[in-house]
Amino acid sequence: MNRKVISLFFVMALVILSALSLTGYGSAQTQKTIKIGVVGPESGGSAQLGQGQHKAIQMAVDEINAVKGTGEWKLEVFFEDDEGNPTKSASATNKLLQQSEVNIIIGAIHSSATLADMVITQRAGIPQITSGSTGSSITEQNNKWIFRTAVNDEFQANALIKHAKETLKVQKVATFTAADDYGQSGAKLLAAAAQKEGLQLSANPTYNNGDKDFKPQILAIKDSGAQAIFMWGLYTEAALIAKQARQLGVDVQLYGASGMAALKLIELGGDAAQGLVLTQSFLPVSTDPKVMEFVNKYKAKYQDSPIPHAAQAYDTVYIIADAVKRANSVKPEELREAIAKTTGLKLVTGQPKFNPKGDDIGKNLLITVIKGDKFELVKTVTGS
Amino acid sequence: MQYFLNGLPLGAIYAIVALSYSLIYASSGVLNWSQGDMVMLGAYLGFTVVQLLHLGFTPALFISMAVVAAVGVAVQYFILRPLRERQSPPINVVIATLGVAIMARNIALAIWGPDAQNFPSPVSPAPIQIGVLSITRQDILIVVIGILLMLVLHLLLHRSREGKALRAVAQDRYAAVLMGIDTGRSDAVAFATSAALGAAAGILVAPIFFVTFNMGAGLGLKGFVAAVIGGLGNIPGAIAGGFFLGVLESVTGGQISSGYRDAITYALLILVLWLRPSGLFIRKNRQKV
Amino acid sequence: MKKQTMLAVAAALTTLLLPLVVTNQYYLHILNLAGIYTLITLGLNLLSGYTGQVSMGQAGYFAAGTYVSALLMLNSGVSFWVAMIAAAVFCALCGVVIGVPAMKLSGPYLVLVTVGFGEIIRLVILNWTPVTKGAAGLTGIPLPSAFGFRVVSERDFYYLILFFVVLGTYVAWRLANSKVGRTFNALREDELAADSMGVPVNVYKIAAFAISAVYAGVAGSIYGSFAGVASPDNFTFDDSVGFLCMSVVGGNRTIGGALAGAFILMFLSEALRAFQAYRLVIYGAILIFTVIYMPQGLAGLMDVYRRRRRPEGRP
Amino acid sequence: MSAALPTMQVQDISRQFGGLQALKSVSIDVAPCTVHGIIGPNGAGKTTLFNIITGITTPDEGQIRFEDRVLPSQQPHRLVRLGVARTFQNIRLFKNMTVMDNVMIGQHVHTPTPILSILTFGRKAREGEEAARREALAALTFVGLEGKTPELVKNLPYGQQRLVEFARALAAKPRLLLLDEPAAGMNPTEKGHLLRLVSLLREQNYTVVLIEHDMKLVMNICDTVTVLDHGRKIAEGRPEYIRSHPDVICAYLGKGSQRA
Repeated sequence: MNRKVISLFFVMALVILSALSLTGYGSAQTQKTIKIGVVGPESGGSAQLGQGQHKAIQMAVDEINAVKGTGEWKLEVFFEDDEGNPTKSASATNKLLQQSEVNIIIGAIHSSATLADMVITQRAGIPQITSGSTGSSITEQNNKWIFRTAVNDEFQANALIKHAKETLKVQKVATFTAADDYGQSGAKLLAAAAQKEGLQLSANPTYNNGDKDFKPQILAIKDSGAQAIFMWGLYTEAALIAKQARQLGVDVQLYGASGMAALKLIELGGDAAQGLVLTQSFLPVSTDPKVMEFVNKYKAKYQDSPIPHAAQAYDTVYIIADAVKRANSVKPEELREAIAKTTGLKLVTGQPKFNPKGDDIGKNLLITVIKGDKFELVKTVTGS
Repeated sequence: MQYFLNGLPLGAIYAIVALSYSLIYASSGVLNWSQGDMVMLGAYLGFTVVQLLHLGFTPALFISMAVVAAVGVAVQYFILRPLRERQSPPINVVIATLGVAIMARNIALAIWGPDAQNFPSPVSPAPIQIGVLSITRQDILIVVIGILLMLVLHLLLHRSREGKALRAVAQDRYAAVLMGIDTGRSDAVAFATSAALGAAAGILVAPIFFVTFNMGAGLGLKGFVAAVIGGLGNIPGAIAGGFFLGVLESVTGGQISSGYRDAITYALLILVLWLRPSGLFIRKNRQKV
Repeated sequence: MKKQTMLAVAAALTTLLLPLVVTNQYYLHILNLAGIYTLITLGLNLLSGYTGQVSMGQAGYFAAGTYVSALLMLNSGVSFWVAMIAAAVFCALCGVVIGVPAMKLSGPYLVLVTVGFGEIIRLVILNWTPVTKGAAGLTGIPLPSAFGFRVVSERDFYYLILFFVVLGTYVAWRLANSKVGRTFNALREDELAADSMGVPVNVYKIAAFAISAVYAGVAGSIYGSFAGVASPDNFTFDDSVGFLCMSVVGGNRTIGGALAGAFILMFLSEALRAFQAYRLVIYGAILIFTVIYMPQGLAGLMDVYRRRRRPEGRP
Repeated sequence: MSAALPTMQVQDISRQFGGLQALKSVSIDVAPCTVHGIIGPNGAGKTTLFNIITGITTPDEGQIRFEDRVLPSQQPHRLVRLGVARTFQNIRLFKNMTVMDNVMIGQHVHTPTPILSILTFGRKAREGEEAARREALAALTFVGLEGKTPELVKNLPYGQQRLVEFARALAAKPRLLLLDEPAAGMNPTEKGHLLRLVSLLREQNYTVVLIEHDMKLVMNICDTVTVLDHGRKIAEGRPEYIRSHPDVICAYLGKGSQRA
């Protein structure tokens, strides 16, 4: 009955395999090192954000270690995939804290995953920085261990609405947002800003991430007579919406936010994306030397143009490096203090400065428009 | 009316995927949950052929249909045949096809990366205006080629020897074996045809929906829903079910509420199944005592 | 029989004392999660293993359990235990509602109804923002307190979850080895024959749905407090598929299979983290391998092994 | 016919499937504690009648009375409570369950389902199970399969599976037993065994209605025989009378064989 033997052998192998790798590989504390744990969706629906963050962080760590940017501290980084699922994210964070004994966590991208991780890092008393989650509830948990380098949604919503009111003189607008934490918080902020500016919100349909057909909603917006459509989601869906709107002969002004700001949006959207106005904290084509240097290095290393999440993750590593140099220790409390007092750093996405709740208000905000195959700067709104 | 028109191309795609579900279910009683991922593989292969080998749309269509058909046969031979020999319960077969779906998705992620890929459309994207209604050439292409594929399948099933063997097995597998039909071969043909159909759907949909590694998940589920509406195992039913779902989603999404679109679709379906327990387009099959 | 009881006592002791020895939070966290999933697979085994009614919507009940109990605790300050009971009752009702179409449907048609249920619940949670806060999800879900002391750390949760897993396994084991279990099996084997032998088929079918819903609902309310947060992302179709995989791989026609499936697949997906990019490819391959070469699942393997050693088997 | 009230009355049953007139106003009275055979060439409507009696098919006209109560249609599970149990033409047993469990299902209606007592190892549950086990074992002993209790039904030979189904019906303690071609696929010794079993049943005051093709068996077992042809009752009476009845012969052997 060799088949039974194979199966029994297989089960044993399974058990040994699981036990073996659970023991983990905590490296001994030889030379002064700071261990950074990174949690993000490297598979599943938003894999391009997770992998973009992974590449940028790896690049930043290699650069800093090469040039001994943090004095005698060496950076060590561990990556865990959370598939964009909050339960798996909490397990990944736990593994990083217990097995790899990391001193700080970067992650996650989905606000729901970040919230789940914050419960773990707060209980363990370890600082956590998210460079991807923009959900407002994250910095309202009066949790002193959380910092956020993602650009603030509220500024973007207000800037976009103001731009529509002042330059386009529109009265009726519509929001078309993703049905996830990012999209829903954007929809709320846009609606509030529109009301404040006295614009009428004629329609506010939503879509599920991964949806492919948006024509029904676009038609509903067209029937509502909106003169501008504010999108809030990722570039794949945004490009599809732009194309399908053009196909339905709906050519009202399209607005977007930093979540979709990537050259891929232009590549996929084609000429339907021309003239799309969006806010972002990082402009791949900006004349700022720091940005150009980052983009060229990223392209050289990965043959791909960086997405905003990559730029923000890259800066996050530099913030940590600066903080550990100033604190000259990895004790959680001291590291947290050092991060909170970050000032005077000139990075790719602005001059980071954290308010007591943990939000980075040092971000500068660029209003850009798509012209040809790149973003053009329309206006810079400095962080208030 | 515009919503109806707009539901057609999506309906055609759902119909093709539903067709594959019903074809495999009818001929080998298997619920192939990896059908959606065959569509994804077809799209990616078409993309690779066009991007790397710089060939046109039609060669891409045929090459990717052939390769994905081979994948379908491999899945049938290495995974579903042993399951049949062991007479494993149907639930094991479902889990096996889900395993195939998980593997296909993550292999595609590893090979082609997480970013969405653009797929040049063989026809100009400019919309055609018919009075107030507008529809793009690509949509028309999808519906036309979709119906063409269904006709080809119909001919294959009713005219060719393989097709007749397939239908015989679908009617009564045991009797077919007695008549000397090699069910192994007919299963392979069923999987190859449905995989190829999936690939064609993938290439058709790629220009307007882009190609991502997890596009298979959504299509796989919607294809299953369409196949069940039409009455699982019933080929014309699957086509009708696909268009029905496409139009239903377009109308509910636009008119009622985009957030609850799928919820409404499912609620309606549960009601339909309560009234007609074996799908919209089949008489209630009587149980012999 | 003496060796048997000695073995059982030893096993009981190790599970009880384990958290005192193992202080690593990560291991405890994984064990706790596996415990919560065990509750779901226990209910799922009774439903799809015993009565043969396959459900791909367990995440719907899991979500309902989490949200009903979390919202009750957050908004009306109800205690954990009262909230759990309310969640269990609500899920039982959902189970009955989904059980009703099951009276006339079977196989893929029934699967579609369960999938529909799971999606409807998730979309309601996602879009009913005023109550469920939509995608932002619920935060700060209160911790349970038992007999005067608050359940806070992973170790405390270990004992709370252990209590429910033992209770759940006991109830499932008693039901399975009684007239109820026998009748469930008869339903799976030949519904018409059972009907002709006087079994009120529809009552038992709906009861099976309600029982599996209560199990998932209780698991949901524990999960809410355990994770502290809840959002629609936790309760997707993929999660329902995951629970079904655990139930089948573990061996869905046995109670032991529920435990085996939940723990093995939980450890597997964590252990495979070492393979980073190819993690899910291997996971898929292992799923396929187990269903082909171990049709009765891991626990089933034990039965086959035991039955071969003592051919006459127990009556 | 004894003067006592008939246990079961088939009253004026008719049923049509599309064009086919399966049954045309058929009426049969089954006397208590007798073995009543229903025979007829293939397609005479025997199985349809059987399905109507057992509530699986609804008649177009007429009704079935059992112990002076009208049997419900479309609810087979209520019949057993009223005292009517059946076996199936093609065996419908619970293949992956043991012989004992199969027969204990027959006891379903006669034992309580005390959920609470089940969960707490309660007395009620234990006693219910023991009673069910006892009854099942008695039924199995009656058919001679008491040694096979732990076997899985799918591992048993065809003849024995027939007997398990027989035992399961007995375990339901019916007052009327409906046997749908019980001897189909049995070899002569098994048929002899079946003959003895049915006659034993008659002595224990069971009323049995059976459909059967094996003329020799029917003639030996049955007290009265009804003959159906093309959905109509063409003859009814003691076996000897039926054997020589011209219409019956003609129905079976075709028109031209009028034997004196």
